Amino acid sequence: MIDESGERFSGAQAIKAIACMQERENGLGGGFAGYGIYPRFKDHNVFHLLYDDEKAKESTEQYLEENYSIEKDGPIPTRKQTGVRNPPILWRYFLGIKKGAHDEASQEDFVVKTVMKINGEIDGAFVISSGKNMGIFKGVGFSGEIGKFFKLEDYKGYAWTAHGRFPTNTVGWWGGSHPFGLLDWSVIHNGEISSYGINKRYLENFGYHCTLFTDTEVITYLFDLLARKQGFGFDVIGRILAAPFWDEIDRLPENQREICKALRMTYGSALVNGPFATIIGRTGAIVGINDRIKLRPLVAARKDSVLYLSSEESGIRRVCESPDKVWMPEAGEPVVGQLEGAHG
Amino acid sequence: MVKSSPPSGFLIDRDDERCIRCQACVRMCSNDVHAYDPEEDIIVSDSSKCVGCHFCEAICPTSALTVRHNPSQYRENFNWASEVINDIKTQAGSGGVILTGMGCDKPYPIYWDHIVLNASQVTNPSIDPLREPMELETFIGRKPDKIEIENFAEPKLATEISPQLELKTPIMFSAMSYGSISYNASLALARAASEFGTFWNTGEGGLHKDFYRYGPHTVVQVASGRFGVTREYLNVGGAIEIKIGQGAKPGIGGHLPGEKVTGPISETRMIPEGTDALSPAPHHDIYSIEDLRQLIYALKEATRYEKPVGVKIAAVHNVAPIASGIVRAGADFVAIDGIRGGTGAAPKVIRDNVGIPIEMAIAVVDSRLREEGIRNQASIIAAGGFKKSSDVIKAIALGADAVYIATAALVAMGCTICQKCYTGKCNWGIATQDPYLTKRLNPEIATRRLKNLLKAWSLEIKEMMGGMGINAIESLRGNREQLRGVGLNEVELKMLGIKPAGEAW
Amino acid sequence: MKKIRIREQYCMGCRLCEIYCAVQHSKSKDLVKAYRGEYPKPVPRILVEEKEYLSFAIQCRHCEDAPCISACMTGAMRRDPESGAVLCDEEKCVGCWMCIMVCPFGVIGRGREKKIISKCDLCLGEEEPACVKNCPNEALVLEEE
Amino acid sequence: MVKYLIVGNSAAAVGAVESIRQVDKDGRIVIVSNEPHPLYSRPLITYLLAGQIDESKMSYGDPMFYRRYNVEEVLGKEVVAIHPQDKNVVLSDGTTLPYQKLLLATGGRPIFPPVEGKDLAGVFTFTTLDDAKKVGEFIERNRVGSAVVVGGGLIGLKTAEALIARGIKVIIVELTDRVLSATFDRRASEIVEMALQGRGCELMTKNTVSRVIGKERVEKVVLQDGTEVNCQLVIFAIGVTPNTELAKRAGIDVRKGILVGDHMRTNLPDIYAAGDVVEAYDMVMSTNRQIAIWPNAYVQGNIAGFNMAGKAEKYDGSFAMNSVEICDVPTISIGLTDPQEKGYEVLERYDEAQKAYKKIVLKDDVIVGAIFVNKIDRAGVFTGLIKNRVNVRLFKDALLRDDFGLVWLPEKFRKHMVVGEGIEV
Repeated sequence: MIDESGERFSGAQAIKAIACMQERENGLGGGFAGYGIYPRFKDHNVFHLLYDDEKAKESTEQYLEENYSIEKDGPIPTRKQTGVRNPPILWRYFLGIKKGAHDEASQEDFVVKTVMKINGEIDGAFVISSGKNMGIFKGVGFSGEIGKFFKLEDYKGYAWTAHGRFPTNTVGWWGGSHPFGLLDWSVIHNGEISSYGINKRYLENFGYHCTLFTDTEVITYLFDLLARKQGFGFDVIGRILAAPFWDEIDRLPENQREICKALRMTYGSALVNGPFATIIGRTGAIVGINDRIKLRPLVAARKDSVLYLSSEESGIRRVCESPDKVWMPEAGEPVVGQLEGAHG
Repeated sequence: MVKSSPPSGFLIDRDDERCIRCQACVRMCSNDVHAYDPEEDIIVSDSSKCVGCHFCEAICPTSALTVRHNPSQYRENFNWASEVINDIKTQAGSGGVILTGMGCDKPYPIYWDHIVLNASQVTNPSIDPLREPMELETFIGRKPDKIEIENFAEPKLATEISPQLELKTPIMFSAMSYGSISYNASLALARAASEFGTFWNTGEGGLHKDFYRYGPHTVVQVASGRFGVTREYLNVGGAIEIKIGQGAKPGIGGHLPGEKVTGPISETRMIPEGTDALSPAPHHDIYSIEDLRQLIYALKEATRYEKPVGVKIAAVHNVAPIASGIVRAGADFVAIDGIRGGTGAAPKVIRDNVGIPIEMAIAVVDSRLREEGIRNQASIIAAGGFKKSSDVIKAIALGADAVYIATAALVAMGCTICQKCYTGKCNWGIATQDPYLTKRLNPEIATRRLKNLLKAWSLEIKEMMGGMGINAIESLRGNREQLRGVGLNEVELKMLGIKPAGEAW
Repeated sequence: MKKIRIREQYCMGCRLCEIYCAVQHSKSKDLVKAYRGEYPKPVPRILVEEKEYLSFAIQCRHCEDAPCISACMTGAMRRDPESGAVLCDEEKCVGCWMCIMVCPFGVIGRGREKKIISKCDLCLGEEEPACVKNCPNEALVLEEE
Repeated sequence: MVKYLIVGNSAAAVGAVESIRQVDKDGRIVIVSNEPHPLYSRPLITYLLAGQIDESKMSYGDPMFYRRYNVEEVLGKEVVAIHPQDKNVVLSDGTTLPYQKLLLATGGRPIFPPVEGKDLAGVFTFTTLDDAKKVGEFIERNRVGSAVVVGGGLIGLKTAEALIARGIKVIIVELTDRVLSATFDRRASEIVEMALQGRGCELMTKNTVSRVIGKERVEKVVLQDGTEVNCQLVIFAIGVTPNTELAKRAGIDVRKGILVGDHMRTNLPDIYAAGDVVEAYDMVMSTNRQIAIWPNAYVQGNIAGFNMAGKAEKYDGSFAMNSVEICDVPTISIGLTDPQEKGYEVLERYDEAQKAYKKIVLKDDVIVGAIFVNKIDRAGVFTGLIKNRVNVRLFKDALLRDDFGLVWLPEKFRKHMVVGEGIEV
């Protein structure tokens, strides 16, 4: 949910909404992303890290110190929950970019490279979020308990996404829970992507290495590639990830047809094929999108300046008894909520 | 000594109880195997002339004929197999190269049969292609690195898209020249491709004027012999393919014997009637990659950059770097023909011993182009022994954009792969120019059957895709996660870039 | 009416049309029995003409202006009002062969058993004429004219 | 009101009825016949005599033929006068029948030479059903053992064959030196003669009957050369002459037969003529003449009928041809078979063992006539070539082949015939 007016609200809302759909999860993963939660450090990249052991922490910190100025760090606050067992070391860092410490043209690319490096090369360390003024909180357990575990009621954000998991492809582990994050991207995803193999190989062309074997990771990188690097708006990204069918394209007006055809031809390998309902968050916006034949549920609702996206209407009604409008987004049609004055 | 020539490979059994002496077999066999003896009122069959094409069997109204393998063999010997002995005998008699037709028939591993496909279970729904759209549309040609869209009042495509071939199914008909196959066979391929929405390929024999109307669905080939290559020819086609090599005979050129160069063929090829049509082994204007680049751009210039220009090569050891060079030389597609690719005539020793399997070639070329970040710059068309829809879908999952089929198309038209194409006596009316035989191939029937084949394979591909939960072919292309190897060693798996069966994502 | 169209360019001269025609008009209607058991041997009502590689099967054209009907002195040769086919009433035919004399296609023959003529009846009652049905190369097709 | 009045009831009448009804479904059609029998097939009388068929099979087509076409038959009455100005005819019973269109299809009648003794019982001509019945009854009643047939033409031979079939010894007396001399050449005649002789028939050529002798019934005949031949039956079959008297009286132009134009119209308005009674165009001879054969009569009647009903159709002309099987020897003769003048080319082939004879007569590379004996299959192809005046120069060598057929014809003509590709021929 996002309040487009920029009004920040407590993470408790998100916990309440997701917890009511507990039927959809199996206790092997839950998580949240909050935007606007670190207003004091809004220019720092906040790294949320999971460590299996101290050794991993040491190696990671060594690397971070070399490349960043660590403004502040410390454990992520948690409280004990019976359903949340054996948590790893959870640490967060507020990082500033060291001048001259990188040779990448863009700071963001450098951050991506860092995340790739830590996740790919340092055993037992995993970056779960790395954006600015946002954070991802996730773990193994039911989503409601995870929310409480991370004391999310203490955070306030203008947008929250939440996920309860029923993992199939990868075993339930803390890093594998949703949301998946990179920079300020967060992705929660209900689906199974049959095009994973080619999406992954396609992303490799652009330097993204999928290490997690999760669709979520792939979708995150695709968004990063298409939105951040290639500059497409959410509508175009929708037409790439959930491309319209050829016979629909044939019925479009000439200029639209040309564009859609070119997109499909060029970005065919980025077509995300298979059932999914995904909510992507980034600074100032969340986007909900379904696969091209809407094989997974996605409901949207609005109340005043708040946009809600959920697998089930019940989740929305739980936190907003009488929305102004409730609707089922079409297959492949992105539903965008963004802060007033912000641009997708 | 007693002249020792190899025995026929076949025996003809005639069920005399069922033979009604209608003599259809007598009239139809171009090898004069069957003869009617009016005195005895019997039909005698001389098996020694039989090539095993089974035409008589097909035509016999009472199913009185069975053509079977001649059980008379030499003493069993794994090393000195009958084929080896017979070849030696033949060469001891002729002193020449042994010619043959069709593709390599030696038992090299067929990797397709060691690769299995994935299907959805529980976690994602499979898609029923009869109820849901299932898209096989494929585009052959150079794709841009990225798309730019101008967003003024109306969004407008700002990126120029290179010419593309649009295919309704990722299956095309591979090069077979008019000359190596009959007019009717060519016509059927042209019609079926046009009506179905895919492409056929002229091979190196030029394009008969009658077929110009199928030009938009024709890949016109430019081979070392340059037969029938004119500005008009280049412009009438939908795409141009420079033929460097052929899977059945990498490293050597084509040879159409003079007897097959009849009037219309001489006209199409622009060579005198009755003369042998010999294509040199190399293009004599291509001795290096930069020469190839010149030819590619010469052809693009000649066709005002309106048509994709591709290059066909045989799959050989260095196929990946060669393909990369070709893409960098400006080709819009690379066609790769594996060792099992067919031919109308090739020296047997070359057909059976030169080249590499197409499976490996696709895998290494696709990977190489991706590694170099140029995979989008050209499409990959794989050729050489595609026998079933599962081969096609596996090729696409390995990384091909489309496949070329030729032998399978001929089989759809009646061919039984007797491998005697080079004799010009094809009883099925395909690989012949003999007017007694060519009329046996009714192009209407052949067109129908070719379209049926395309339809059937496309349906099967859709079924398999649906099973995987994929409804657009581009989500399968290069999606090697959908493949698993069975019975392959680690090196082979690595080469193919696939995981062994049992390994999850 | 539905007529048989001859496509000489696809006739390969196998003569299976003759075989199947004869069998269709035999007693047993079984290929092997008709040829190996019946006497006299069944006679086809279709004829394959051949000259070098040109061949075609021809049978009664069921002409609109049929000279055989004009020439038939007994009225045996008549046009079937339903199908439009030119048929011979075998009860009426006395074997004067006037129709053979006037048919420019030469597709009326003399029967072997009785003195009556033998000609294509379009296998009326069957789904398709036997020659059309069994032509392996569709050199004969039944088409509405 | 009679719209269409047809005088005569055989091939021409049938042809006319069929075409009139194609154009005019309802206009009243009346046929007047001097014979008492409803429509029957006249050539079948020899088959009836031979016992090959019975009387129930004599009808033309099925007995419902005229009923289906809604045609009225006035039987056993003769038309005795035509009044062209009043557009009516007078019948032998005095009634008058008005017409709008009149077709004269009066046919021919047998020539009965004025021979002494011709009125004795047992002397017949043989052209009608009544003749056949009378002869049949006479044979039965008098247990006829031998008969003389005068005339070795078609009717003579068919009659002789019928008598032979009834176990009667037959002597054929023919004025010329061979049978079928009008339509056959010598070799063809010989083959037929051998067949007749093989059945015990005796042939006396260059001869004719000059007297018939008997008390009440025939006992013998005396021939021109004085030979006497015992017999109980004499049948005169020396030819037919057109029944033109009625037409002549009405002022219609007549030469040997009634003269008609392309549309089978006579010189008088609304009066048409067709069949054996007319002289029409002979394509081979390039002249108008009488060709008294069934197919011609039918086609002429058909053309006349179309024109009577208001649909203009032209008669292209015809030529002589005949198919006749004598004693199991089938024969077909077409057009000019035995030219005596110069300028003709003859191709022939005779297979002694099978007694199969094929002869083609050409003029300027166009076929003008043909004979087929014993092997008559596909003779019609030649009829077609004659009719269409196809130049055969390029495939002349093939004409005599057993397998000669359409495949040998020039490509365009062949395709027109076989594939139906349209060229006007």
